[in-house]
Amino acid sequence: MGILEVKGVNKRFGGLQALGDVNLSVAENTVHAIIGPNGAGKSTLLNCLVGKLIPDTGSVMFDGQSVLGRTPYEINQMGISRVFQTPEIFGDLTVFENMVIPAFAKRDGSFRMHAFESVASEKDIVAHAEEMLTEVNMQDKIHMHAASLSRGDKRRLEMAMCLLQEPRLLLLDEPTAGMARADTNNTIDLLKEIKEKRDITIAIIEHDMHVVFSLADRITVLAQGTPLVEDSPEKIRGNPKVREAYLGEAA
Amino acid sequence: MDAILLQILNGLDKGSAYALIALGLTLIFGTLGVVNFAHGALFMLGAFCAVTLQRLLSLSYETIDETKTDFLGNPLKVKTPYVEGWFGPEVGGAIIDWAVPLSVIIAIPIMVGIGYAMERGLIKHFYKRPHADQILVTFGLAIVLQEIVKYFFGANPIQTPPPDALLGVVNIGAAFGLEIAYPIWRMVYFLFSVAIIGGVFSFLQFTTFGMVVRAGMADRETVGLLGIDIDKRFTTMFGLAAAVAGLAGVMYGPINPPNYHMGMDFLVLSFVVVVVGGMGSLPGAVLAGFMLGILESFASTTWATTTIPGINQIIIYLVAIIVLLTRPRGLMGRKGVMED
Amino acid sequence: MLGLNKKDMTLLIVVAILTLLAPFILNPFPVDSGMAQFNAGYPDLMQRFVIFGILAIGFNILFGLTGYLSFGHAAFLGVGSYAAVWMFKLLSYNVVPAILFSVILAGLFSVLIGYVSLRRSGIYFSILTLAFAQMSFALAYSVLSNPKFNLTNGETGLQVYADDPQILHRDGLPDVPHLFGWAMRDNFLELKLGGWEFTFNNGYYLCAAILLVVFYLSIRLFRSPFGLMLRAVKSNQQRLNYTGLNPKPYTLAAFIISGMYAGLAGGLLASMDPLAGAERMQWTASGEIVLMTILGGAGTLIGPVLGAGFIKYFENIFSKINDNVLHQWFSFMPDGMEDFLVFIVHPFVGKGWHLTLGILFMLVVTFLPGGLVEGGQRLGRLVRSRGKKPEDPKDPEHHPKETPHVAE
Amino acid sequence: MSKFNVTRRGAIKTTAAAGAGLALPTIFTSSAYAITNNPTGGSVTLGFNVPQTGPYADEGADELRAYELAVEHLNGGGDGGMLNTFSSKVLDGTGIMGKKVEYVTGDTQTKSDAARASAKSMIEKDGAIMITGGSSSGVAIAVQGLCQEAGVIFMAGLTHSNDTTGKDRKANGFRHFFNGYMSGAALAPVLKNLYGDDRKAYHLTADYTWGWTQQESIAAATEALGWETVNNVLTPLASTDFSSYIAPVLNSGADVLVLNHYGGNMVNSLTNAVQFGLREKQVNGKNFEIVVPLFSRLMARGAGENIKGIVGSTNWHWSLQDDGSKAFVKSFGEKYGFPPSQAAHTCYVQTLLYADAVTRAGSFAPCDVAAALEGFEFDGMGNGKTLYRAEDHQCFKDVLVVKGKENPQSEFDLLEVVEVTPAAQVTYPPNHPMFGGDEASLGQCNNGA
Repeated sequence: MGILEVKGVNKRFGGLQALGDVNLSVAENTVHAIIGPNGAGKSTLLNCLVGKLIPDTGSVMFDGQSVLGRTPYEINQMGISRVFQTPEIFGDLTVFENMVIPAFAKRDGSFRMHAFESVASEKDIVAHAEEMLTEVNMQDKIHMHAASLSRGDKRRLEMAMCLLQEPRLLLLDEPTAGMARADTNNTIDLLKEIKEKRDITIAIIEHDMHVVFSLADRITVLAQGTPLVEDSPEKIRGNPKVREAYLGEAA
Repeated sequence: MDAILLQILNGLDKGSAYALIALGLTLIFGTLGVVNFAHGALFMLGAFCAVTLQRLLSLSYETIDETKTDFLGNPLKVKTPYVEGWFGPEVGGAIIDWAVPLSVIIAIPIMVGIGYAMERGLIKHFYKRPHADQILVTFGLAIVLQEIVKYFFGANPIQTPPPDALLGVVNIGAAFGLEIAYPIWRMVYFLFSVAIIGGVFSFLQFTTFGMVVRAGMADRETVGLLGIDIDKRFTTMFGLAAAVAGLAGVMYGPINPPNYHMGMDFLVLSFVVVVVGGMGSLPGAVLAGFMLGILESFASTTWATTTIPGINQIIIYLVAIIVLLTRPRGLMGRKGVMED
Repeated sequence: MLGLNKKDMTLLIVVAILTLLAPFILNPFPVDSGMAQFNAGYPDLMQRFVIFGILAIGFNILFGLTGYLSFGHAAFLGVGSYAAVWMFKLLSYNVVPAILFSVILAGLFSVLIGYVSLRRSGIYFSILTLAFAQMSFALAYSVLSNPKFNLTNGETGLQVYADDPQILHRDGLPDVPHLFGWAMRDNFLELKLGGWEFTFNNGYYLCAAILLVVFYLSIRLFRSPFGLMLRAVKSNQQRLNYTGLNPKPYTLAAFIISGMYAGLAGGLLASMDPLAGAERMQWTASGEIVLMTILGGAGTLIGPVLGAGFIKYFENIFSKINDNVLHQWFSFMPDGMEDFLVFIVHPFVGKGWHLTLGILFMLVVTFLPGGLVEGGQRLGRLVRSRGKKPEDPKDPEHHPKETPHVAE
Repeated sequence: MSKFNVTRRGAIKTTAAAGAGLALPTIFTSSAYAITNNPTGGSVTLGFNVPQTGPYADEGADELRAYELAVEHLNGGGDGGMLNTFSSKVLDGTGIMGKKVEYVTGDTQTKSDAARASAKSMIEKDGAIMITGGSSSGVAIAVQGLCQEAGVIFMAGLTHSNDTTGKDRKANGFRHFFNGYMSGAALAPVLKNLYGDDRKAYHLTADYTWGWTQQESIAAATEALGWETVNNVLTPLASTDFSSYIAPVLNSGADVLVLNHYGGNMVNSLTNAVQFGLREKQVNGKNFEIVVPLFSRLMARGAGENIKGIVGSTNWHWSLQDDGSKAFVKSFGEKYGFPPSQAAHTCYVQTLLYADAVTRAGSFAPCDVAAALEGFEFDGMGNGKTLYRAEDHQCFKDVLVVKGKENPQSEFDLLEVVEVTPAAQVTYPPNHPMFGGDEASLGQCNNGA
């Protein structure tokens, strides 16, 4: 029984069958990659996991509880964090403030009216945020405006914000999209480091095979909204069906 | 029956002014992404094009009539318009009489020019700025424009009568045995509006220019990638939108005499119309304009006001609230427009 | 001190000094000098500065922090005023129940309007608030003032009549709004120093005290985790959602708080002058609040107060400059020159004050998107880049902060 | 730079200035709101509070012209205008009681809030001892209340609502202008003569206080003649188009339309009514007629041709041929180039009446001035013999019934006087139910301090 169990999920947009009978099981403490050509339904699947879309049929269970019908913030509070394809951070705020917000969310839940104590007086929160920033090597940028960071730093900041909440499942939506080779490698190293340091389950949607094969413990290949095959990286690499449907085109 | 038809006509007539202003607002918003609070002022400027032309045509030379006296007891100065002096009282009088329809001709280039100047001189610096800034700067512009008009024309309304030939009423129900007497000029206004709306839609539908603009409204970046200078065309759209608002104003004069704040009177309503129709949807703007016009007319009837006292005061806003809560993007709005 | 860091404490102290010494600061010119026209230190205008400052501070909590642009905030001001006058009519002229009731009633109204309007965002939210406010105005101006059920007294404005119950009124208490016998409109001190005159008004000091309290509260709120969340709403609602935070209650709370600030301002307005007119609910009045906030600098602490002061100064001082005054200003010049200058200046002052205001808005929005506060910062930077040692900022308007709203 | 802002604080200023600023500060503690109503310097300041922005700005501008003219005449400038025809002869062109008259102006914006703020600023800052002006009843009542509290005299400008000297009357407030009741009383007999006593009237009424009181007055006066009121429809103030209110009139069986509108509302509703051909219609075998109870020439200009033949009432018109009116029209016309409006007239007269009352009372104290105005009878101010009634501070004088002129000779020649209704016919008891009944009271006069 995996930490995330997707069973028989269907999603139609008008005449288009975006997801057709998707079954997926992500085992705890693994890195599970979902790959597939453009339009295979990867993003739709991801959106169904985080509450942005509701599947027409099927179930999505996280740690034994259904996520269907819950809002994104409720699902986050259950322990699922999401990193976006283009980094979604609070651009108007400083790096430090960006880090503090998830810390509050983790401690106080989805809403708390703490309007009179100052942020600075919340010592544990501040310490937590600074510690995390140090881990991702951004302590020198703590007072910069998030919007003025480089793209790589934005990605790292977003990752740090997610990790700070100590999620049980981290969803990564093409974390290296549009990155230069060197940056991609840095990200891979960062993710490896993250994985080594803590018990965390990562589900990653990715285009870049280099990333997938460097990180993944298991891979699911989606094609036209249906899982084609699920296996270990080694097996996937040699699978002729996958080669035909996906890798063949990419190669 | 007659009464209901009459109110529908009234609604269509009011609605055509709303629809024309809302159409221009939507064009500007859809193409440029700018919330233009000065759009009501453009409507007002259009009306004052007619006032100005009327004044110019009535420019007079004075002769002294010794037989009569003015209010101070001095000999009366009789004014004769130059046009009457030049073309004789018959032709000259007719020219003055037709001042409003004639203004349409001069209003088009003037309004396009004003629109062009506004876009190039001011609005273009605000494309990347928050909507609040756009609202504020165009609101400031609206105040400035209306104060300038007030400086030259005063605060009182100024009569711009229709030509004598188009005065009076016509019984449009006669063919069906109904008694529906309706002012001729209001019919003219309605038909004029329909023609303008039709013109704008076919312009967007059937010309290459229109196609590019429509594509740009749907996805600005993609069109930009095709190497089309979309900005230039959008500037022209601003001129077009200004002309539409201006023409709506020119022809509105004979219905209700223009004054300097008529733009502000229409502004809030037109925004409600645009939002009810759905930001960025041209058919939505037209539909909502006519719909709200008709609703307003029916809410004004004795029947409605005795059923719910004060309904005529709040109907438009009530409808706006209900529509927005039940149809989040208005009647025909597109997803993702203006939601941040 | 008081839970503020040093910078904020300095700001609060500066504001406190400025408000408490306002009767001096706003009357810099001797009464019989030509410049006395520009003196603003008389009770009514000073009260207005402070009350509209409170209003703008409250509006800024909503708009400056969350970015939700309400175009109907004047409705809460109006509701607050009506509530206060009704308290005067029913209970007594004591301002305490009046102000409390106006805050509570405005709070209730904002729960209702906020709950409905906040279901939409962007311009849809603005139009919803506008629609609610215009409805309130129409209802107050005519529908709710009919003789059978007269809640607002319509065009004339709600006021206290001799035959009103005033059940708590006792003999010996003033027949005007008062704080336990301390009449709001009285001056406790009138000081004449040489050619200068300074008036110290009871009502003004009550308003000033309340301003300092609510300003202090707003600093605390800006620096609090709650304030941070509100700024996060403005910055990126999507991220906030995916960070496990529900933006709705945060925005609703901000809406209610800012509605209550507006109600407080309305209550104070009625306490200084016990008449509530429907015009203060019109959409143009809401627009004015928006203008104040943006003109001063949305999202900054002091900006809205400056913006409010700026607009009220214009409305009350510029509108009173007539041709007669102009002629006297320029009377030292040769006749032709004098007439020419009067001719040039004439369209912009007196009845032309709207024109000047409109032009100023356009200039400020175009060149100083951060409002007057940004102007002050630029000035500060200019001074520094000239190599001079930056002075310790005494005036918050010239406060050289890097970014106006960084919580540190 | 010259001294233009001299106020009643003048004396203190001069003494203090002599002490060259080094003198010990003079400290007054006072519980007073207004400063003493006793100008001790060489001049006296009046506050002219008129709409300078908003839809009534033109009317406000005309009021301001009249005030400037009045100040000029009081200070001995110009040709003296009505000072020469006024029945009281105490004003001699040396200002008021020898003090030069100065003035400050403010913008009411036609909003009661703004008007009060501007009046307060004139009282508190400029030391104005009398406030006058305004172009709407809401503003007049709001400012009148303020002046009562502040202890200064308020001389109302254009305000036509019964309430100003009815249920909202104040001891410190005075109105020269006529009111809704008087319009009704003056119009009714003329309407009967012109249109007969068997008429069905349809009222369109601006949905706010002034509209209601006028509608009530006109309906009462016409019903007393035998007319029937078929319907009364309230129209929102913000209406710009009245077509949907006019259309039902056609099928209502009414043969007279009464437009209880003023300003922009009046111009638009009248224009719309004429547009819909109401005036060419025959109903119940009679010509359909339109009545506009309160006319204003400035606004009539906006209605253009549509005004022709329409009957209404007005406080005063420049074409009157009495000596007072002629003198006023002459000095106003020569100064500004066009004839004055009724708003200008009432404002000019109010200023003169105030100056006269102060002089006769020999005091600036509001209660003394009020006493001098109460029951004051005068003539030579354009409306014949006039009484400032003591009980409600309303002037009783002849009311003009006018009609839109068919063949105007000039752009100002829009109205012709049909009848001058004598004051006796429009007089009502001070406790008339439309004026607050027995409960209405002026209250105590307030001298300030």
